Amino acid sequence: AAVVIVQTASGKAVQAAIPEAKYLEDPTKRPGVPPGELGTRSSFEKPLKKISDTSSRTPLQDLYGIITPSDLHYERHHNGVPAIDPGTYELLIHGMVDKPMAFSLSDLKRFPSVSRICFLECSGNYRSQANGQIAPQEICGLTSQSEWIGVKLSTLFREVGVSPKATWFLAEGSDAAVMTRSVPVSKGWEDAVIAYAQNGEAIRPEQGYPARLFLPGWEGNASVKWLRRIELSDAPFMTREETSKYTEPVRDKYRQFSFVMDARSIITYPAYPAQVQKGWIEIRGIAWSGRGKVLQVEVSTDAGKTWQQAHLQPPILDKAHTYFRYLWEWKGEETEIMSRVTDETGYLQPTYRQLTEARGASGGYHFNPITAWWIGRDGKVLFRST
Amino acid sequence: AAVVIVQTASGKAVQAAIPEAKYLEDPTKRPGVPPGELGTRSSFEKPLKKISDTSSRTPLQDLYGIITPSDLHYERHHNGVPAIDPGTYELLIHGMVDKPMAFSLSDLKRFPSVSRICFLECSGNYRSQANGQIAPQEICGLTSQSEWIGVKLSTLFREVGVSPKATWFLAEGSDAAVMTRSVPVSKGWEDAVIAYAQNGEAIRPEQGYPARLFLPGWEGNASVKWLRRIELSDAPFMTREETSKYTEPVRDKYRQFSFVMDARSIITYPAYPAQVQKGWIEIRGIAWSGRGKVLQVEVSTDAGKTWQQAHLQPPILDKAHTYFRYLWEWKGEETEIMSRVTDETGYLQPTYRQLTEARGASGGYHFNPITAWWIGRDGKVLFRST
Amino acid sequence: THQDTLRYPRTFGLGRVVSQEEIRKLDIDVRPDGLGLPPGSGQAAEGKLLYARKCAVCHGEGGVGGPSGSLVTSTTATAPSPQRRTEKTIGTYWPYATTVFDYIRRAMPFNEPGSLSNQEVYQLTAYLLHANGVIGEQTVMDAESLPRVVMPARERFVSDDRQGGPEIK
Amino acid sequence: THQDTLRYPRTFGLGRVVSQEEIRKLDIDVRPDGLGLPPGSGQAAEGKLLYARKCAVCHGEGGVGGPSGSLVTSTTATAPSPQRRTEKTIGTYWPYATTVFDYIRRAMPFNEPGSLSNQEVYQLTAYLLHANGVIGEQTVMDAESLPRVVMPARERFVSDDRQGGPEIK
Ligand code: HEC
Ligand code: HEC
Ligand SMILES: [Ca+2]
Ligand SMILES: [Ca+2]
Ligand SMILES: [Ca+2]
Ligand SMILES: [Ca+2]
Ligand SMILES: [Ca+2]
Ligand SMILES: [Ca+2]
Ligand SMILES: [Co+2]
Ligand SMILES: [Co+2]
Repeated sequence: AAVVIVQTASGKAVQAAIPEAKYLEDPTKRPGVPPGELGTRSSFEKPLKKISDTSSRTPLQDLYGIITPSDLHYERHHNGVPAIDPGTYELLIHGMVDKPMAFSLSDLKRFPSVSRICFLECSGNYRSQANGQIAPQEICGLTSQSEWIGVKLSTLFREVGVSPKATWFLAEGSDAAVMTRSVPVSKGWEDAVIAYAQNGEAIRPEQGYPARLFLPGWEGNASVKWLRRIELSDAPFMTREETSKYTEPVRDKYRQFSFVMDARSIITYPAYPAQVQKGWIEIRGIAWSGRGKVLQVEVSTDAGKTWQQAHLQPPILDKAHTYFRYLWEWKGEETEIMSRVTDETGYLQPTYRQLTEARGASGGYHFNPITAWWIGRDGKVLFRST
Repeated sequence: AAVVIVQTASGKAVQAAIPEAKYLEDPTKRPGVPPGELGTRSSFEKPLKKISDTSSRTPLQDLYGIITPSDLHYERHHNGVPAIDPGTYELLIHGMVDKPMAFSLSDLKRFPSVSRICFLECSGNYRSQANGQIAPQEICGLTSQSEWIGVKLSTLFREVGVSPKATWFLAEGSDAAVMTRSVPVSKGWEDAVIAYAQNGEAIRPEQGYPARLFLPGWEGNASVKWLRRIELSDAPFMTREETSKYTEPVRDKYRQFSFVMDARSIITYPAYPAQVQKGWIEIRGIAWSGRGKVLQVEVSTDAGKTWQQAHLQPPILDKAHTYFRYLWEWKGEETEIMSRVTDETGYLQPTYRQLTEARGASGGYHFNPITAWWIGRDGKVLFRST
Repeated sequence: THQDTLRYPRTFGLGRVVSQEEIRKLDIDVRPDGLGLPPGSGQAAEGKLLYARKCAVCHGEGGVGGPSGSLVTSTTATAPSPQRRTEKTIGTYWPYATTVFDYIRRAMPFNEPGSLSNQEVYQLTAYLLHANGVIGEQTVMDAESLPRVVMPARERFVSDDRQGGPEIK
Repeated sequence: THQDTLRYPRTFGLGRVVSQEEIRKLDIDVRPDGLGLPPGSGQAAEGKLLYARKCAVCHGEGGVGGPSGSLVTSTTATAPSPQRRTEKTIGTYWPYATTVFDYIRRAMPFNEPGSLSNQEVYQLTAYLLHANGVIGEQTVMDAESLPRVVMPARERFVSDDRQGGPEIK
């Protein structure tokens, strides 16, 4: 099929008549497409999320840097994306407060605002595959990064007068799952945000339009989208999401309220399905921690025998995907490459084996093992478990 | 007209049958739209660029934070957006070099990469209007910010062996204007980038797909888009763009090669066409400088008589839009509010009067005056020149 | 950013105070201590009929199997039907009985969430607790009795005590 | 990032060396010293005809007025036609004559860029320089003569000397 080269709506009329081959032949010989009200993606580029019934995964292997385009931000929802009228939207805050109040979207936007570039990751973010034919998107594409803008929850807490005795709050969405999670009040005072903007513009519907809770560094599910209600309480509510789901077996126990996302890194290039050629390769990837900044990333090109410091691309932000790079000359030998991150608390990303031994479980939420890429003599790259 | 509430392609089938009013009524009672391969913008949000024959302007008054969504990045081109086949694309580097070479897009991507969040601004970025009915988008919407990713030009300079005698290089685009600019070689060694990615993904067609020159802090026109050729030389080429255009009258002279963008700030809220209400207002805006970091932004709420420090939202990056905020209680009196930035070289953004006096000219390129917003008793906001 | 907060006024004068009546319309959650449970009651037999009509298509006959996973502990876990999550049923993995009520009321049936009456939710809760062997067939579930049900999995739930640092846990 | 460069190999082995022949196809620029000017020549009279046919519709009859702006210094600048940029014509604002050749060859006519032969570009250049009173009607423009044309605006162009700091300039 012929590639559609018409690139802006207003340019359609201009270009439609010109046969494609002619056009691409020498772009200096024909006027191009005039400016448009909205920019376009090149018709030669088709980054797509990988979808399941309940999620869509960011194509990490196709991306560069630390910002995820908003339309490629991963999705995980429990009964679809609701349509919410921003004109009638309100956020109710009640329970253990002096004054139960409702805030319209325009109220929220008028309060002092805050902005931060921060990752959001689903705690179910790990998959493997025995035959190795699995891309970063499928391994851990349930993480994305945006600039999030909104009002600090603490600002609203002051406004309603949260009781000093309140220890938890319930966050409730207005999707068809009426998603609910219990969150410690301390997080609300610390750095929780009611976010209404993402990467410059209104939050996208898939990310909680018109407003969501955003808990920096914490598992995505707790950052309840399409937020309609916050109830202050002196105990957790033990919702289905924090009991039956989003808990993980650890030895003979089930671990609950494991909010913070452990440090993880992944090499996104080279990675399946790329095939590499002999010579210099810049190994690239992202690393992050819900506990603070990335301290260092190490890369091994000899299956974990030795490790070298990767270069961290500034800015190195708190609770944020950090881009790392490591220059490597591949001489054509069969090998395994892998990365491991250390966060500023001193936590070193474990191997798969270390994790399963520590937890007595081979999977579940909050599973963040080092992932390795096997490279064959022909340059083929396949996932390998560690 | 009814608002289209269908928000992802895959959701169309699901929702099309449900009447809108019913749907918006209570989103908790009906399954929402399933995950999609590409996210969507809410149908309630329509941020648009303002177009002319040769440009489109970023809707600064509609945006939050420091990242400009790629499809809202300003455009300025001299004969439209070309369509370029990334598969046959090559960048030629020749002239005063040891080895003239051509690099394919995949060559460029294989070199060591660099990434930075940086503004891009057209040097023609200022307009006013006597009746005050002019929004930030129209005043100075020819500035936008992205994370730019690419290969350092210095890396390619090393590869071709640039002669120590080369002092300038020509950058040439493959658009229908075959845009050309002369750039000092020192900028090439310092921080110029051949950028192929923007905000995570491939550069958009309007921004130079598949690759452009990117000169941090310098006037946008010099960051030649759709870059096809770089020629090293021992003199500038004196192209039409750097003589007949992109030069400015200063007293009895015409100033040329004024590459660096002077520091500018603008309050984006409150701003025309917003209307404000009495009470607390968070004054918000962006400030930046082509000469380095923003040192401070001051805000005046009494027509420039007194100035207060605004809060700078981290991260405060080099040559980057920096978000500022200032909390103000408006008691309903008629007044003028304005912002002024100081950059790390000590340059303080001038008033309109200071600029015209210094240059003996009341406009032209590189015109960066303080802009004021008059606020009437009814809360109407209008542009005022300083 | 601290500096900001210090300069904050006592109130920004935004938002509106809401009445208890308004709150009641949205306040649908139920806590383990029973706070939030509405009037009404139900028994397993009533719930069984409802379940067959509204739930079995997705969660299997008797709560075992079904495309959306089992809700009931099954002794026939090796059966060939797609019995996803048999190891994590209400009987084996849910620490609080109140959560069953809360979740069904807010989210089920999946294709018609929010369509059940409180009475129906009590009945379905009673049915699922009984089918999982947690309560007797005749036990009435209401705002009094439901919070008192002790779930088999309860004792296995522990709160995360990790604080960062080198330990792998 | 310095550290990176230090670790760089002498070459990354990417890209391909190109021949002078290949370069010639793209190397269309012209410098003020004439470097890049092709063979060929032209005079104002030839250019005048061409101009009327291919340029006047956008730049006005005789180079004055027209929707895309004047190219020629006009003494009738108060005329009612839309004479944009009359103050910034080739005669009053262009510091180098070589730029006229370079720009017309690469970018004009706007609707058919790159369609003119070198000979035609010399002719149009001669015409526009003459119409602006810069060269005589008979003067032949070629690779020798064009770089020697001294433009009226030349002496007014200065390079930016600002270095940052408090000065407003
Ligand atoms: C159209 C399919 C469908 C129907 C009908 C349905 N469910 Fe579900 N049910 C689901 C899906 C899908 C999930 C998982 C939702 C999720 O994880 O977000 C689920 C989850 C549940 C859970 C939580 C299971 C767990 O272990 O966490 C319970 C309890 C439940 N349903 C009860 C019911 C009851 C009671 C009914 C009938 C009133 C019902 N369901 C009808 C599809 C259905
Ligand atoms: C269809 C309209 C059109 C035609 C035909 C056209 N031009 Fe132009 N010309 C333009 C436009 C528009 C510009 C401004 C382009 C820009 O600024 O990027 C321009 C700019 C120019 C300039 C630069 C003016 C300046 O002061 O910077 C010159 C010189 C020029 N044209 C010469 C010509 C010649 C010679 C021809 C005929 C061979 C021609 N043009 C035909 C539209 C046209
Ligand atoms: Ca989530
Ligand atoms: Ca530009
Ligand atoms: Ca209000
Ligand atoms: Ca409640
Ligand atoms: Ca090559
Ligand atoms: Ca040349
Ligand atoms: Co968890
Ligand atoms: Co300039």
